Amino acid sequence: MAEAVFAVAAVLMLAGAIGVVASRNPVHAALFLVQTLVGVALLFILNDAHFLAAVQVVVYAGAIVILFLFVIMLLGVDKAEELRVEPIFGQRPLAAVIGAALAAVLGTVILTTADVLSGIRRSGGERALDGEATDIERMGRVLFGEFAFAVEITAALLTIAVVGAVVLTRRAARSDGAAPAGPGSG
Amino acid sequence: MGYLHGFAVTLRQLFLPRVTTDYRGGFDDSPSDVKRPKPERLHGRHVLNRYDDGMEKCIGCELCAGVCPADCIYVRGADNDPDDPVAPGERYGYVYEINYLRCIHCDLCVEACPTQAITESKLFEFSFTSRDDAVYTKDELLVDDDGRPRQMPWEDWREGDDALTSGWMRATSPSGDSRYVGEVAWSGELGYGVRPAEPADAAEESPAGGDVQTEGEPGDG
Amino acid sequence: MDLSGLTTGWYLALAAALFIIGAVGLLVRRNPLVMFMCVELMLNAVNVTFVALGAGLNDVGGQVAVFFVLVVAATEVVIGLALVVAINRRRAGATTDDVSMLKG
Amino acid sequence: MTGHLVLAADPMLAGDIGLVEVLLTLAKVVVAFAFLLVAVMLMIWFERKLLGGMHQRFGPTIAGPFGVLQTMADGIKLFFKEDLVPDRSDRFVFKLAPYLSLIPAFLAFAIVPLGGDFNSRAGEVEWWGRITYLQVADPPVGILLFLAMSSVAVYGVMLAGWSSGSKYPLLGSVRASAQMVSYEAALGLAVASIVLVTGGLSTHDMVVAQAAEGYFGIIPRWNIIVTGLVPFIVFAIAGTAELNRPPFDLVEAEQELVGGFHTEYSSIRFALFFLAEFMNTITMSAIIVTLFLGGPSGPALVSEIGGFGLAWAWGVVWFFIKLFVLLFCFVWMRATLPRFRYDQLMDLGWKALIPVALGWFLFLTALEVGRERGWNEAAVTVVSLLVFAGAALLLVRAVRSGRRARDREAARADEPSDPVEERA
Amino acid sequence: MTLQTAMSTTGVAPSGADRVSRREPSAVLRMSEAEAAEIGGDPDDPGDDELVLLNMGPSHPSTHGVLRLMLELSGETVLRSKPVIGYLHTGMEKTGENLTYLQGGTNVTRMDYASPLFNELAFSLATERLLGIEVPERATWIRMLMCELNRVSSHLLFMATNGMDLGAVSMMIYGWREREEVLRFFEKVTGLRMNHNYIRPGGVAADLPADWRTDVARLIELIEPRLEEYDTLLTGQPIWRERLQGVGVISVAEALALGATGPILRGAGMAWDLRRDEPYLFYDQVDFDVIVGTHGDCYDRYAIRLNEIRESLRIVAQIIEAMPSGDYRVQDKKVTPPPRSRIDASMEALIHHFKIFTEGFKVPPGEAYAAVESPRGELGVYLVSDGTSVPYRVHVRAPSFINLQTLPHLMQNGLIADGVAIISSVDPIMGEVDR
Amino acid sequence: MGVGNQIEELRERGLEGIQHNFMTARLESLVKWSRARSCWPATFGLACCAIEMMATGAAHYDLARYGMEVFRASPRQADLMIVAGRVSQKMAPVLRQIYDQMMEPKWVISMGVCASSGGMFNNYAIVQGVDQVVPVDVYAPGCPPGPETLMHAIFTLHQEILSGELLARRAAGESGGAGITVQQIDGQTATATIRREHD
Amino acid sequence: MTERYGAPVGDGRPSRGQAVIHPSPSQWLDVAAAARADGFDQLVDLTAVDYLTYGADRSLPEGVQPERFEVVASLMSHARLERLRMRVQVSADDPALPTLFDLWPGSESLEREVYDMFGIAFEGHPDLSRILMPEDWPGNPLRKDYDSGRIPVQFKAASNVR
Repeated sequence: MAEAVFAVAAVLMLAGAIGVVASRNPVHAALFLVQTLVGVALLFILNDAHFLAAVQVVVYAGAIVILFLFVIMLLGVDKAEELRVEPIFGQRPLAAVIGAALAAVLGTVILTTADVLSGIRRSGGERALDGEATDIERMGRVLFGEFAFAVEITAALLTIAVVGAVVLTRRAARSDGAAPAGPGSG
Repeated sequence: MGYLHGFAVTLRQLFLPRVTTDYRGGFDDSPSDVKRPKPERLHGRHVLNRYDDGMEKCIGCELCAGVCPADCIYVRGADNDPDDPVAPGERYGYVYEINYLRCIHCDLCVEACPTQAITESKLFEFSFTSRDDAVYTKDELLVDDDGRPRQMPWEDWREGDDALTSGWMRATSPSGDSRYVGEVAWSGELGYGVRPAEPADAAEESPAGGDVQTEGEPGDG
Repeated sequence: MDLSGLTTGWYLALAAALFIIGAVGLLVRRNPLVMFMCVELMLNAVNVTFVALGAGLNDVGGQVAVFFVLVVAATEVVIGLALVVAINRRRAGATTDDVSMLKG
Repeated sequence: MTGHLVLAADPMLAGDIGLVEVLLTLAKVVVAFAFLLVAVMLMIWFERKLLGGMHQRFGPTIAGPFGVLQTMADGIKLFFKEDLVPDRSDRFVFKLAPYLSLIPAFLAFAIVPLGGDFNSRAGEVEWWGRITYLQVADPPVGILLFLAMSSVAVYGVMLAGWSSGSKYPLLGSVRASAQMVSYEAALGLAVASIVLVTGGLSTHDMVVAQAAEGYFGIIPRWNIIVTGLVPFIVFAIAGTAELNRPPFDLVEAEQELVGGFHTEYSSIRFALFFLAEFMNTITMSAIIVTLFLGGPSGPALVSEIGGFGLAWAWGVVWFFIKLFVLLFCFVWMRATLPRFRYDQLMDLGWKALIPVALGWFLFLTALEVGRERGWNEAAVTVVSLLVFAGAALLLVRAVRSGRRARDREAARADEPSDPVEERA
Repeated sequence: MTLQTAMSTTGVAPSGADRVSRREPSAVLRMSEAEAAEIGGDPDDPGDDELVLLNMGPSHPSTHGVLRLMLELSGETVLRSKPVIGYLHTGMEKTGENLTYLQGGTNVTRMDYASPLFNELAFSLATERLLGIEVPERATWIRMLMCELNRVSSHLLFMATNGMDLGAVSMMIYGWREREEVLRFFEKVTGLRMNHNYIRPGGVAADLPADWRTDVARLIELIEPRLEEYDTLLTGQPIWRERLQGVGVISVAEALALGATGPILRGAGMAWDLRRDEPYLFYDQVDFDVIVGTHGDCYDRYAIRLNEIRESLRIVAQIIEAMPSGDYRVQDKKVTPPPRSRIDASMEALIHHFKIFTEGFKVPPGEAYAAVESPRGELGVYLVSDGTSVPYRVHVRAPSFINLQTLPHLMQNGLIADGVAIISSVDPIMGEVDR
Repeated sequence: MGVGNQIEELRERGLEGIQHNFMTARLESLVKWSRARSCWPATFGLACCAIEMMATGAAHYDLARYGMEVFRASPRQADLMIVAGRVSQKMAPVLRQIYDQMMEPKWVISMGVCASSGGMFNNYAIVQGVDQVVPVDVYAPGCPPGPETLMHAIFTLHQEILSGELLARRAAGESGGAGITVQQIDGQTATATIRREHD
Repeated sequence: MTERYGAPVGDGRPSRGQAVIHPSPSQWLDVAAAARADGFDQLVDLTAVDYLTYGADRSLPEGVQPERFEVVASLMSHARLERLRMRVQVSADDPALPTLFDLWPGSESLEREVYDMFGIAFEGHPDLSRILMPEDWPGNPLRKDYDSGRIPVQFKAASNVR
């Protein structure tokens, strides 16, 4: 069963990813991105990361892509992009070459080390995944124990991001004071 | 918390009786299909009346057509056959048509008619699916041999709608002279006889022809 | 459940493919918003790797890392999109079409 | 490395999965889906009937007995109405959007416990020798699934407006989705309070926790009381806004300004939006019942008839009664309150609900921590309340000064006639 | 107030050829529809990207019928606006030149269909002024009774539509519900629910029915407690106040300069009511208060109308007491047809009857203007007669038409959402605006 | 067998386009029933009649009994256009446009004499009968028609929908036509005209 | 009255309860400004009459030359409870008047209506365009030589079109 789910998730993911890259319309790209994200969430579930799967949907699909769509609609850049025109000369062949090279490197690595994890020590104790606690409890303990400082820093980072976004999108003082309130301005 | 007071108001309505009249156009066999009771003076669909002896009241004088602000009445008079008169007097209404897609029910025609030939029934529940249906000819307007209005298939007649065909006329003298208010001022109608005058407020202290100068406390009817 | 056929390698291969598609997209596309999306694709590829390796190593650390990646991705998108909006405002080109769309 | 799937929290699925288990699960899905559809049908009818009652009129009476088939008539009519995909629309997305708003509504409903005996056996029922819950799924992330689904539901609204290809629906949909996204934050924070007192995300666990012995024997241990009413109020208001229901139905009612996102939709696609809207209402009510009102828990008045255990059915009855009360309140609210203006709506969300929900969550946390560490409970309460009040005061002042600054800015921009200033 | 302030506050720039240009800083968007179709997307126009032209209407999903508004927006803020009217133009002034004074009532009554009796009253008063006749006392009191009840029904209509526009679903139905009760009384008296043709030159068409006192007393009893309910439901509702207070503000000077009358002028703080200040009928014999606002915002206009219902009911209660008996039409052979019962008896009466109904009555040449305080403000009728029985010119000074001029000013710098509340609070009846 | 196909066919070609068997006959009557019982009006209030139209929707008359309180602002979702009030020459194109935006099946009630024929305003400004602009199914007389009259018109329409006569009649017309053209005396012709042989 | 505005403005004889003055077109704006300064703070009404087919005696005061059009403005002084009617003769050849917009902005729609219905232009009006009729409508409906336009009413007996 897991293989089947994996296959479905993989197809969803890759098809979505190709869609993101290939679709001419940014809104379609965003929708394909959502598809990819759902595929990734499925993979997370397959790996027992239920909490992450839910968070992936809430944060990625519910906030990040929505934000993308907001900006697309706000700026009205939802016109289809002319894909045939090449922005910089030689960029596409270069992209192909780089892509192929990357594929080759990664493929070689994976194929040559069929089981990448053999010989590496498996974790135990609090960070072990096969304990009694659910994945949420485990994550909670680790996050607020071992990584407490990192969490604090992320909080600061988020605050800075919000302030930055507000400052960036704020218009110069005009008579019309009220900018349309969106999640970005909150 | 002004936010919450309003909730009591809407909730209270839930326990009041419904004010809806469950009218269903007569297309429904439901017993609850009732019409709202209509006031006497309502301006509804017209009828052409007959005298007690069956003669038509219309004399084809075209006053109604002339006074109609919407020009919705078409009348042509013709001379009576002296042997078989349709109406008393010399002339009668040979053609009488009302276009209900023009009629605004202002009842000036009723006020203008010198013989009370045209009056309005209490029927306001009718509608047409073609323009031709809306033009009522004399046949359709004229009361039948019992003095009752003819009922067209697209009209929704109910008990009593035909009873008060001259309400507005009885309410207007039309001179507005209080001496004449409450006085029977028209001839008898086929099927109804002479209808009593409308019990008017001003006339109560001084019945027909009484002295209007006396100022009194009119009663509450 | 026995998942003998489904080794961590599969996940890694899948992640690699995703990463490559994202990278190529980043190079090929010129719409800044779509480029951002391609970055998201690459980040997601990394996330898959983290979770799969974490599961393989029986370590919750992989998931914790993904959590941080999510936060960083959100931050990056917020700032990035704010920049796009600000730039678009200055250029005042992209919205004029919509003004004309409003007629009628 | 073992991956068991989301449904696994149900005890029935913990062991071997055979034909009976699969059939039971399928049956649950079908029953829940049918229930939801019937409930939507009845809800639309009930709403129109009740609104009629509050206006001293009848409401639908002709279609079926007491007009109860009214919704069906609407549905059939819409199904057979001419369909239109506007020329300027994005055809694929235009067709996709209604489903994007319908499916999340149903998926979110899957985590609601509909019945079960929570007095003696923690909501479990035993059918054909299998012990299971009366809910389609009880994923360990439970309530997060609801939040995820409500964030996905935004796509339906947003894409519907965008794909219509004209400006009015687009503006309407952007507004609607901005509203939904903003209120989701308040929604999430209110849920956090529940998660704090329950100690888990599973909806089933939440109901079990609420079914415990109450205070003084009569007052139930429902979260509405345990969390001190505030999260309930926040959740109810944010939920109403999330549903775009009156008094937050800006997009629906200000057609003359900004057409609703479904302006261009007709026929069956519009029916799907209609369906989704009411499905969401029911799902939201069911979630509120689960989170705050004890779900299906309640006393079993007659526990069995003729040896057939009926204790679980009482759960269903209680659940329905609670659901009905909530739906009544939704309609009542619609009948009573005038509509908000857009900026008031945003202010309410960002400046009132989110801070209050956040503050209250911190307050509850303080109490929890204090209890764990054995601090003096009264002192903790007083101190936290003081901090809460102080923060609220600061917030109010910040909002005021912000508004003043904006007014000044606006006044500078156009000096001669600012009506508000003239009045002052 | 000086002229300069009147002009500057309405944002009207002094003369100059270029002031029709789009960039002129007034409240009104001076642009024809053809021009409007061409602007937008002008790359050479700095700041053009932020300005948006938006059309509202003319098929407006509310009672305000066919009002169309062109709005120039910056974001959600209305910079300038322009009401585009004429979608209900009926040619009533032209039609009025073809109908006799007797028929004229049927024409004018259809202008302001929310308060038809006021139209008839103004027309009748103007005709009577030309004729130089005095109307009997009872007729005058009947006119007052009917008009005050009509004011009640008209304001109830406002309450309903205002509620509807602001999303108070129940208020809408309640307003209609109470109005229906008043209409049923009208139907009993005049035979029609609307467009009565009841008040005519020389008096009224028919006497009140016998039991009118009980009916009216029952109406008062029914409506007064309902007004308290409205107070609870809306006036005390914070959301309602938030949406109306401080929205669409106008000052007395601005209102006067723009010609506004009625609740708009009173809402701004000027106690001006023709019933009190230029008494017609017997308004000097009844006791009532003129309701005045202070801020001139939508809330004031709402409150004024709500309280005017109370005042009207107070007047009606006094009319019940004061109603004398007597004639309900002037007894002037020239104007009034003979009594019906004399038609059969006297040939002279029959000829008289024919003459009145075919030709109508002749009105001395000259011109006259008569104004009444309709629920929307000063409703005036200007008649020019050339001595025939058909008016040479019928002009109606329609309060809605003129009050509509305040709309651009009221909406300036407001949000679009406020626009709905503002239009609703001006309460224009398009039949009267377009005539 | 093939009910799915039948439904598709129904949706594509309308009720008249298919051969009836027992199933489809039942289906057809069900569809007619639903169309009659759920006839959503488009908001198209113009003048006095609009006031009466709304009064009809209010408590004393309550159109909600027939499931008709759902006034749709978007013509796409409306089934019935009640032309309530006089249609001026300036308004006629707008009216036609909204009618065109409505989806089939759609019906029109011409409410009041002004909409039906211009009523007492037989002049330059008013379109003398809205059937010059859109095809009218039911005319309601009166100025304005009382709520009962409007209800009668609506119920008449429901009857027509139930009996199916209406669609057949419409189909018989050449282009679902709009009645007759009238040259107005001052030379102003009606704004938009679809010609149909008048029977 | 004549003295108050310093212009030969007719006899100032009250007509049915209201004072009337007859400025000439050239005096129109000055008299209006004087009235404005004199406390007439509101322009209540402004309309026109086409005297093309007027059958009776115009009864204009001495020195006022009757013309085809007459523009009538009605003023109100709220302080003195006084109304004043200004009637001005406008010739058919050059139907134009200066606008009162700068004195009473409320004249805006009224003047547009007169322009629309009578074709009398108001010079200096900020937006003189049709207000009630469609923008491309030919003719001015309220002129007496403009036919009111009617079609025959449909009857069965009469052989009309409808």
